[in-house]
Amino acid sequence: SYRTGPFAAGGIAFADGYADYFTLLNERDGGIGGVMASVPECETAYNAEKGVECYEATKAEGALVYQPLATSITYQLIPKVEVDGIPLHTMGYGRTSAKNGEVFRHTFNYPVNYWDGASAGVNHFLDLNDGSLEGRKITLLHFNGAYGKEPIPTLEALAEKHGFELTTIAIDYPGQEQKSQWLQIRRERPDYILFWGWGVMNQVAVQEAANIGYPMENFMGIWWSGSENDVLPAGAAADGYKALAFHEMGSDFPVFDDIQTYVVDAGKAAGAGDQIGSVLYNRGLYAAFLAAEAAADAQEATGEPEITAAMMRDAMESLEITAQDMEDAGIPGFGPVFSVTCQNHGGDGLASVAQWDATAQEWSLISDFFPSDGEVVNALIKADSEAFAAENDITPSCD
Amino acid sequence: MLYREAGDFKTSYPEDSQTFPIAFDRWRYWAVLAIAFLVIPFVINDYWASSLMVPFLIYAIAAIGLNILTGYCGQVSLGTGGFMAVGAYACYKLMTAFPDVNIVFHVLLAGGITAAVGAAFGLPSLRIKGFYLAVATLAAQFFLVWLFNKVAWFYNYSASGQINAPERFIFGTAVTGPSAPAWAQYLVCLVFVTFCAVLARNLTRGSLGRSWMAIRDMDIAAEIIGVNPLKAKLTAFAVSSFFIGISGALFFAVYLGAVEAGDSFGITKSFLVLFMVILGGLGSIFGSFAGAAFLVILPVFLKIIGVDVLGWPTEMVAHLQLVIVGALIMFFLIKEPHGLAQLWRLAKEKLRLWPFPY
Amino acid sequence: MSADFLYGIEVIINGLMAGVLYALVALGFVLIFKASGIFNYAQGVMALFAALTLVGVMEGQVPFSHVINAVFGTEIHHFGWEVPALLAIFVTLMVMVLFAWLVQQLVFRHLVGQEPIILFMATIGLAYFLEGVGDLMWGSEIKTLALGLPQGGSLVVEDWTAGLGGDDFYGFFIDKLDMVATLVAIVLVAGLIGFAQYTKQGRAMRAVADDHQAALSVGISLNFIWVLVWSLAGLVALVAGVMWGAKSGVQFSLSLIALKALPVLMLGGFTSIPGAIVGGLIIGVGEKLFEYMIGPMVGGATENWFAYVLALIFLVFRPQGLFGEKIIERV
Amino acid sequence: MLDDTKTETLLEVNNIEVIYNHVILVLKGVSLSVPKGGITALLGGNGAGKTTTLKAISNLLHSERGEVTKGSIMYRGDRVQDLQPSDLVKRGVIQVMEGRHCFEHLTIEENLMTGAYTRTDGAGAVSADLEMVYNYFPRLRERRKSQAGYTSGGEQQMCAIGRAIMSKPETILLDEPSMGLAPQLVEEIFTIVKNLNENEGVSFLLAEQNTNVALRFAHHGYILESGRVVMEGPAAELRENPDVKEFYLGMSEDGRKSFRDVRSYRRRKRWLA
Amino acid sequence: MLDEGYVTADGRQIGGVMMDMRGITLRFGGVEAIKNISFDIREGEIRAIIGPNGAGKSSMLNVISGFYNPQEGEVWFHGKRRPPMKPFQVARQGIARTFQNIALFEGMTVLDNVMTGRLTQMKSGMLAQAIWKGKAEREETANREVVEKIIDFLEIQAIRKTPVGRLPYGLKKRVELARALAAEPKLLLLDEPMAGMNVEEKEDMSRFILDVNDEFGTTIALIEHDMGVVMDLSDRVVVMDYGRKIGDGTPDEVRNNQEVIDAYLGVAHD
Ligand SMILES: Nc1ncnc2c1ncn2[C@@H]1O[C@H](COP(=O)(O)OP(=O)(O)OP(=O)(O)O)[C@@H](O)[C@H]1O
Ligand SMILES: Nc1ncnc2c1ncn2[C@@H]1O[C@H](COP(=O)(O)OP(=O)(O)OP(=O)(O)O)[C@@H](O)[C@H]1O
Ligand SMILES: [Mg+2]
Ligand SMILES: [Mg+2]
Repeated sequence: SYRTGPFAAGGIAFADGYADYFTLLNERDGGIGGVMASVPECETAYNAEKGVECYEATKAEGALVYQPLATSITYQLIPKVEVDGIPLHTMGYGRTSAKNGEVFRHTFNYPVNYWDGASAGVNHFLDLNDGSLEGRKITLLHFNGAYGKEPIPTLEALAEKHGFELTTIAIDYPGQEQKSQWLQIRRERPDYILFWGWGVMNQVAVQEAANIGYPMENFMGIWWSGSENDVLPAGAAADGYKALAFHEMGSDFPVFDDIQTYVVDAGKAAGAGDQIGSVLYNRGLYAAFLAAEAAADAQEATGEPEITAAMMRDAMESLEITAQDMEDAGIPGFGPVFSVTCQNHGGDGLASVAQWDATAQEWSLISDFFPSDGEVVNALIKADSEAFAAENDITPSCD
Repeated sequence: MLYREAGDFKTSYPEDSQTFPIAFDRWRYWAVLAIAFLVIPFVINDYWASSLMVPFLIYAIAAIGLNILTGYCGQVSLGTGGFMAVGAYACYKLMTAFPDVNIVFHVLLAGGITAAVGAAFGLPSLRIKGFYLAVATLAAQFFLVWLFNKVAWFYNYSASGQINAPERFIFGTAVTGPSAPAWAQYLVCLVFVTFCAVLARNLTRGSLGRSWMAIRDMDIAAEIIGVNPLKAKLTAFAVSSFFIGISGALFFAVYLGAVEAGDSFGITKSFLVLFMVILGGLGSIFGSFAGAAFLVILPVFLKIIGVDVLGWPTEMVAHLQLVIVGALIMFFLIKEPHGLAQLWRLAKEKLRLWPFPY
Repeated sequence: MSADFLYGIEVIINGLMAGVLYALVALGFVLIFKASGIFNYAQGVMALFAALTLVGVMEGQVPFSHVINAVFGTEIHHFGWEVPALLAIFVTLMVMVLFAWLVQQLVFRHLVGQEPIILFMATIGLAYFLEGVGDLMWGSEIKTLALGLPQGGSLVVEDWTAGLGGDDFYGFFIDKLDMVATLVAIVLVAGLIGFAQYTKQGRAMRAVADDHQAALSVGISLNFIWVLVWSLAGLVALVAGVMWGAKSGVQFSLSLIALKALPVLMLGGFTSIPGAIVGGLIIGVGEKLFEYMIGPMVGGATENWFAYVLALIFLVFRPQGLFGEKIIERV
Repeated sequence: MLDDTKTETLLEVNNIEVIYNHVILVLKGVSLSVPKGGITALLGGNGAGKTTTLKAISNLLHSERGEVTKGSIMYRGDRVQDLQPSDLVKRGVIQVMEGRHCFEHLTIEENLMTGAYTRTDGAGAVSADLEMVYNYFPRLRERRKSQAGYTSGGEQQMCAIGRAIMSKPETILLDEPSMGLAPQLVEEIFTIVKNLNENEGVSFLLAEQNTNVALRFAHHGYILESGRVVMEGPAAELRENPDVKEFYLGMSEDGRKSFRDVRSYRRRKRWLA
Repeated sequence: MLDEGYVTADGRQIGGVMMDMRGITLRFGGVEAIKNISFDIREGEIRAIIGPNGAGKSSMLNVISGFYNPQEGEVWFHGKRRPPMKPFQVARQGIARTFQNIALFEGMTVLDNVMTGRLTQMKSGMLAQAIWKGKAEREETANREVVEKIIDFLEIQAIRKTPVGRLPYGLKKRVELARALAAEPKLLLLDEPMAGMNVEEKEDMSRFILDVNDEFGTTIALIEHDMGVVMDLSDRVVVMDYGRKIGDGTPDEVRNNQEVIDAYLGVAHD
């Protein structure tokens, strides 16, 4: 996790959610299948070297799954986990083409990835326009780095398919000054803006959009650009801003009562306890839930309470999240229903759209979970993962 | 009693200008080398290699490089990160373009390419001095990182802009890629470090080194007594960048295996290496090692104390770590502005005089 | 007038405004450099720290509550009161003065007469330290600065100028916050110039910058002068922190604005207060225009490096910056 | 000429030891005293420790990593070793440092004004003194608006002395004022020193290589060698001492000897024997 | 006209003109530091430049060593007009100097400082130096021998390995002289070599200067304020005042020149 450094604000909530869920399982249920879960946390400050250091330091302790929460660390770990045989879960980030489990045996990125996100965003705009974006202008405003550049090929493919005009505008790290980008947007008046930002870039972008009077409902961020942190500094002006999501918002779920009772009141909360119910907290919790489910599956499948990384991997590869699973965990309808296979480490790419309500100060989903354009996305994934396989002498296979 | 110059007479000038004029020093360094080459490879494991030894050795190369520029030639540079990136990307392009050539040559060539780039960015140093130059080198830092981010050719058009080190072998053992054994990675870095240190030592004791130091101490006077400032500064930039390029190449290929320019070679890297040089001691090769060791080990050590021993929340430890590292840096600078190397020298000087106080 | 031309003008105007914001940060550097030859890298972090403190005081946060809670297992966060903005600003200023005093007593007093690079490194150490302390003290989540500064494009200006171009032109966009910043900057700069040139302390400050030893020998107390300039730099940091914090919320990234200020400094000259302003304006306009005209051709996001390269080009012709004191080269 | 025994002692240095960098012992027990209203000369070859002594007195050693490890320094009977340099200036002791040390980027006039930094007696008195300094050094008036960094060595020396005068001191520690000055100017500066001493009652402690001039103007002298005082006495006596004559004044039995004659000539210092 | 040289009072033969300054004018902004000055320096002579502070003496040396380019006038060296060149190129023509405010390389030892004086003589390339063994080492040794001779000559053996920052003033001056000599110059420029020295040390310095002139036949131009030294050592003296030349000739001529007495000496020196 990273609770320090430029992206601390996002890192804290996620880490709290992740840790609290496991604490809850330990406190309430006595662990997973009777085995206490331990969640060692390393502070990486979003820094690749520290990530690697952490990985090396902890892998010998029998780690079951890694959740690095930074795209760059993911890239370093992908080859390492193949050798060490430990699964890596990059939920909604990381290397998109890792969805192809034939090439990336140990890397999982269910339930959604960036290319799904790009496609989902376009789908949403399609919905708003009765299925046609012919002649519309869509601008991708993105972080000038690996993360921000991920959606470009997908969007280019989609632009061709749907006949909209795509422009991309890059913002360099850290993105405190975006005047020129927004003046450009003001001049060109795109119909829609898709936004791939992280950290301070988000807050400034939302603020600047408000400043130039851009209609907020046409401005949509990826899920990493859609937390309370991103919209609060802009105040009322942020009302109506949208962001993609792949899980529910708010604390209106039974699990939160349990967290209050077993974790917060017991004084075992990971952080200050002030993040509960925030978007990123929920995301951390959701990630923890998925990991816990896989672990439980592994125990079930092998009949052994003490599972190994290899068992964990196999369980992740056959993971199936049903409505019942979520119900049992106290989070009914929290995320999409999906399943993982060896060919598909990325789930079904179901995403949803959330919108910010500045008066109520809360995010809420305004759509169901809907699929991405699998045709476009999967073709791209295939191409990219095969290129990787060729470069690294991997024979794609499923056994 | 062992540590005396007296009785250690030199009868020729070459002997007098050798690296370690005092016999005891000489023996000690041979011992260190012997341990480094003959003992450590057999005991090292993944954790030690990848979180301590390999980064230490790689940073030591970068620190030697920067020390040549800043410590010997007096030109402060904040572009180290950018130059490491040049080394890394050059190495990547070479590795993928000529997969059959041994990686050692790729790394050396990457150093050479970086040297050329460094010399080009060194040109303004003829006019610009001191902190103005330091800030100007940031232009290199930001421009290079931007370039590697923008021009897809550098990362072979991969979707994410990351570069990944393919697996390469030396004498049949993998040294890059995920399955490279720890000892091999360590040994490769060690060989390069030794090579660089010897090179740096030779260059700094000869006429080139003296013209660098002359420029550092007083550039006008140096020019008037016959030092060509253009040549001195550009060679310093080139040599320094050569080392930094090698370290960037190793950093990418051997240590991390995958990098993204903005993330791994940002300005924090420049500062980190500069810290190593200053804490270690400007104008001292030993200091480069000391500084690198100090700054690689310290955070790991603090983390172990804070998280594993005291059991504090990681975030608090991380913040405390910042506080402690910051405070220690200030403390050291106050205690001994000339770095760990100077502390070492003073200790030796005392030892030489021992048992007399002065 | 054609819309394209007018948009160009708009870019220039906005560049000027952005430049003022850069200059605000650069000013802090100039003050300290002028008085002590210290290149204070911590200026950005000081801005962050000042803004954090301001928010913390206003909201009645308990300092170090995270640490206290973690170590003693307590659950305290707020004092339960809110402090009015003006009082909070005053308290923050006092904190910055205290900070200045501590920095002087504990660090720079012991480094008198050291080489500039050593001092520079010490300020980076200070930056780390202060960053850690700021986070421990107030927590690292994003905070909103509610000083009630106006924000958003000025409709008045927009309506007024909309008629200038054809249908394609929507009128000039000028951010109200930028206008406030410009005003504040003008006042600040005028005050500081007056101080440095025409007061005894200002003269002493410049003397100290030239030769520490000689300054000591004529009875100037380095301690006092340095505490003074660090306090002034703290004030400037607070202003910068407020202006930038209003845009983006108060958070770690505020400390990175130092990087935007460096090329400004280099261009204007490290020792010149007016230079900081002029440098800021040139950089602001230059980078915005470049991004506007050339940016799209090379893929954009040029602002980070362009400012540096622009400054570098200027420096090749004037090695001491536009207004910097001439580097005296004699033998 | 002043009578040593009657006047009050202003400054008293007692057996001090100074160490640089924790290892280099430079002063090995130096004692001297400066009487009120006197001109005391501190003579000695290069590296004898004159500068170090002066810096020890004005507390400027600290920033050079030097420290006084033994002995005491008293001014008007108070121990002043632990004061800040600026406190010492406030008490009326100011040093003109060796090698001029003007503030390069300030103009000559600004340089002079910094001298008045510690004064509290109003702008009028300060500008009167400024006028006085300009009268002593007309050359400075001509160049008052130039940056000190661009003035010649001699001008800088005048500036440094003028700056010290501006603080209205009681005691001036003057380190090698004649270095690099034209002969005429050396005379002038010493005459000014003498005037200040006689008219304003300023006491001087003067480190000098130019023994000839120094002994002509001083009342009392100390000769320092390798960190020890090897000889002291009234200036007139020192001038007559044969060793001093030979080694510091460059005189042989038969008047001044030529620098061309030094070739094959070896000397021996009697007091070291 | 003394075209083919002259014989000095103590019987040394002085050669033809080596350095000829013709109508030199040097301005800094508004300040005219040197105003249309011409003079020459002859092979083998000791030439002094004197004058009040700020007269432009150091500036004149700076013109000779190429650090300042005069706005007007020509510099002739060995009978050829010298085009404007960089200081290091001038140094390579065999002109070495010392500085008024010592300009030693503080971070280096005495030995290294003196060795820098030989940089103009050292030719081995970067690669050779990186490898060290062989060419570079031989060259280093050869040059070291020259330098050690100079160190012996100036009697600074004892401080060979001391960093110069720690040395007292007088020794620094001597090291600076050593550095200049190491270049084996044809023309040696000394800017106040004896400032800040006592008589004993001045005597030593005088001896060195005379020996250098004698043994190596080096031509010397020196600036000095000690009239005793100037009058005793130099063959001919140029006197400057406010950038103008007010006198030029043998010490005796100069010392009796009324203008020189008024402007500089104050009283007639014996
Ligand atoms: N900063 C320093 N560090 C180490 N040694 C020093 C330092 N400053 C002076 N010294 C040593 O102290 C001794 C005395 O020096 P000092 O400058 O006091 O002599 P001085 O009598 O003033 O000589 P001079 O006439 O040349 O000015 C010298 O040997 C010198 O090398
Ligand atoms: N780089 C420069 N810029 C401006 N003015 C200068 C510069 N160098 C010298 N001067 C001026 O030129 C004049 C001559 O200076 P110079 O240093 O040559 O004098 P000098 O004869 O060597 O005097 P001194 O005996 O005091 O050393 C002085 O008035 C000085 O201020
Ligand atoms: Mg002295
Ligand atoms: Mg001069």
